[in-house]
Amino acid sequence: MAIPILKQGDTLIVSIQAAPTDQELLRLQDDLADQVGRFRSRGVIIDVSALDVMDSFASRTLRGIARTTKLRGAETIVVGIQPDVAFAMTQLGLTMQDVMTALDLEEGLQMLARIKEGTRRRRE
Amino acid sequence: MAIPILKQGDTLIVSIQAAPTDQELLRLQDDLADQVGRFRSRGVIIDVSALDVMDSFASRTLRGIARTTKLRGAETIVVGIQPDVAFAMTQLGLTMQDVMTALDLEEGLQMLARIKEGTRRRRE
Amino acid sequence: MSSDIQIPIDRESDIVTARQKGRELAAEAGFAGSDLTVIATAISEVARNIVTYAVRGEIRVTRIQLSGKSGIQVVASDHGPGIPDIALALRDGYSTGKSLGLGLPGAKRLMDEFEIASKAGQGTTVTMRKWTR
Amino acid sequence: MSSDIQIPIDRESDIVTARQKGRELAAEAGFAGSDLTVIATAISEVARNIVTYAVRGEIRVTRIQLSGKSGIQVVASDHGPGIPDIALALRDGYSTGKSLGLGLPGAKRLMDEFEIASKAGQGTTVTMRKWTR
Ligand SMILES: Nc1ncnc2c1ncn2[C@@H]1O[C@H](COP(=O)(O)OP(=O)(O)O)[C@@H](O)[C@H]1O
Ligand SMILES: Nc1ncnc2c1ncn2[C@@H]1O[C@H](COP(=O)(O)OP(=O)(O)O)[C@@H](O)[C@H]1O
Repeated sequence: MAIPILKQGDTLIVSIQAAPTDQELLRLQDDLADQVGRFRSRGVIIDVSALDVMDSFASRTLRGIARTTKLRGAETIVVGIQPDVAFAMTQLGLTMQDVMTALDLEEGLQMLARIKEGTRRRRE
Repeated sequence: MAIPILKQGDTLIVSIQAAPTDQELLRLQDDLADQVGRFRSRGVIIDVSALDVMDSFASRTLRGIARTTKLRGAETIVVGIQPDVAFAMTQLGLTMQDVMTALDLEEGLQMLARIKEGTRRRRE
Repeated sequence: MSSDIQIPIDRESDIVTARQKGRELAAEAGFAGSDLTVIATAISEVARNIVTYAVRGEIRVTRIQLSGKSGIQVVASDHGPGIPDIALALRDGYSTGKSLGLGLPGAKRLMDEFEIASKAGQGTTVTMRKWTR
Repeated sequence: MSSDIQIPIDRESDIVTARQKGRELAAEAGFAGSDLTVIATAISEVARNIVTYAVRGEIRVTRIQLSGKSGIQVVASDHGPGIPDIALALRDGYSTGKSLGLGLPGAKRLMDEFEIASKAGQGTTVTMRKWTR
């Protein structure tokens, strides 16, 4: 079953349910790469607050999604990592390097807005 | 055969066809370094939408081009990485770190405009 | 209230079943809060290794008591190819597959006790324990 | 409809031929969408290694069937210098050339099965398989 992708302005929002399978996550990666182009999205938010566990497999997959959408011109932000899940991830040794994270959907959207704004100002 | 470079204002635009050879890519790197200086270009856009595959060699070459033009004062943005290509690149382990990417030529030009805008404000 | 559960592992969805049932039994055994997630995460890692490297096997979770302390024991066993070099497999970042190589060393960090027994061609048994504090 | 193709590799342009023909055969074998690009990318990496390290060799792509599943096999072989330490060559970032060192470990991640056989001074054979889902 495909994981649904919601479009909100220039942002795509995905809410990952309980325990997606390997196939569903790969399909999501494919679908996002596709839709970022179709809708000219600049950001992707992946809400993982429903995940009971973030194991090394799930974490690797999210990193893959972030890298793929980046190659298509959109930033990915993972939101909603629960405190207990974050604690267990740290013990396990997972760092989510190079994946941006925010507290929740609202913070994630704000972060994306700042990034867009930043590309406009910052840089050199 | 040399890969053609189009000049549009202060931007150079290159469209890479199907499968450039090693020699052609190295020559392109040279030519870009040269023309960025000659035309005082501020940005380079490389459109790779015609590439069937982005392997580790092509990716390393693009990174090389981005670094070279940067040293000459121009930002390089790679545009047009197709969804399937982005997916395969990620599986392969390629990240295009430190190379800017945008969806297509239009987004790439906008990104360059924002970067210039940013640099101008900082100088004022 | 059960004190022992056994979950056959032979497809991806069994990984989720194992960690959910393991979490329930851990709660019954007196664990709470982040300990439950820590235990579920460790189970998830060893269960995924069964699916990936041994195709099928089982996870057994048991409540244990020892000289006044109580806790939980997780045994993940399979008759897969086995692990030729256990010390190497326990190294952070070492993977013969496509993954991060954090499963075994990470599960070891998550639990209080951790042992691997494996014989090439015969299979692998990972035993992990955690005690309530 | 062919079930086997063989592409001699001895210059850069052969790399492109190999990945294009490989993609066609993979499509005939029932692969679609991003799988085709994934297979073409893996072929590109091993073909480039032949040109870079062994000067010449060949790529053979075959449709395969095994106990109900079907897929594709890619064999890249050469009589070049060989790979002295295969485990090292499979490590991300390891390269004796000027490149990224992602070719072999990356191709392994792209495919379902991956083996290297090599003897110093005699050559290298990389065998990769992918199954339709
Ligand atoms: N049940 C098992 N059967 C056979 N080999 C295993 C098993 N579990 C782990 N291994 C081996 O140990 C290595 C390290 O495992 P792990 O630390 O979990 O990392 P990963 O699963 O990411 O590869 C694996 O790559 C695999 O070679
Ligand atoms: N066909 C080959 N013949 C000899 N050596 C090879 C061959 N393919 C790969 N190698 C060796 O393995 C190393 C790693 O290969 P790879 O992962 O593809 O990285 P890269 O090609 O970027 O160096 C190479 O640097 C080279 O030393």
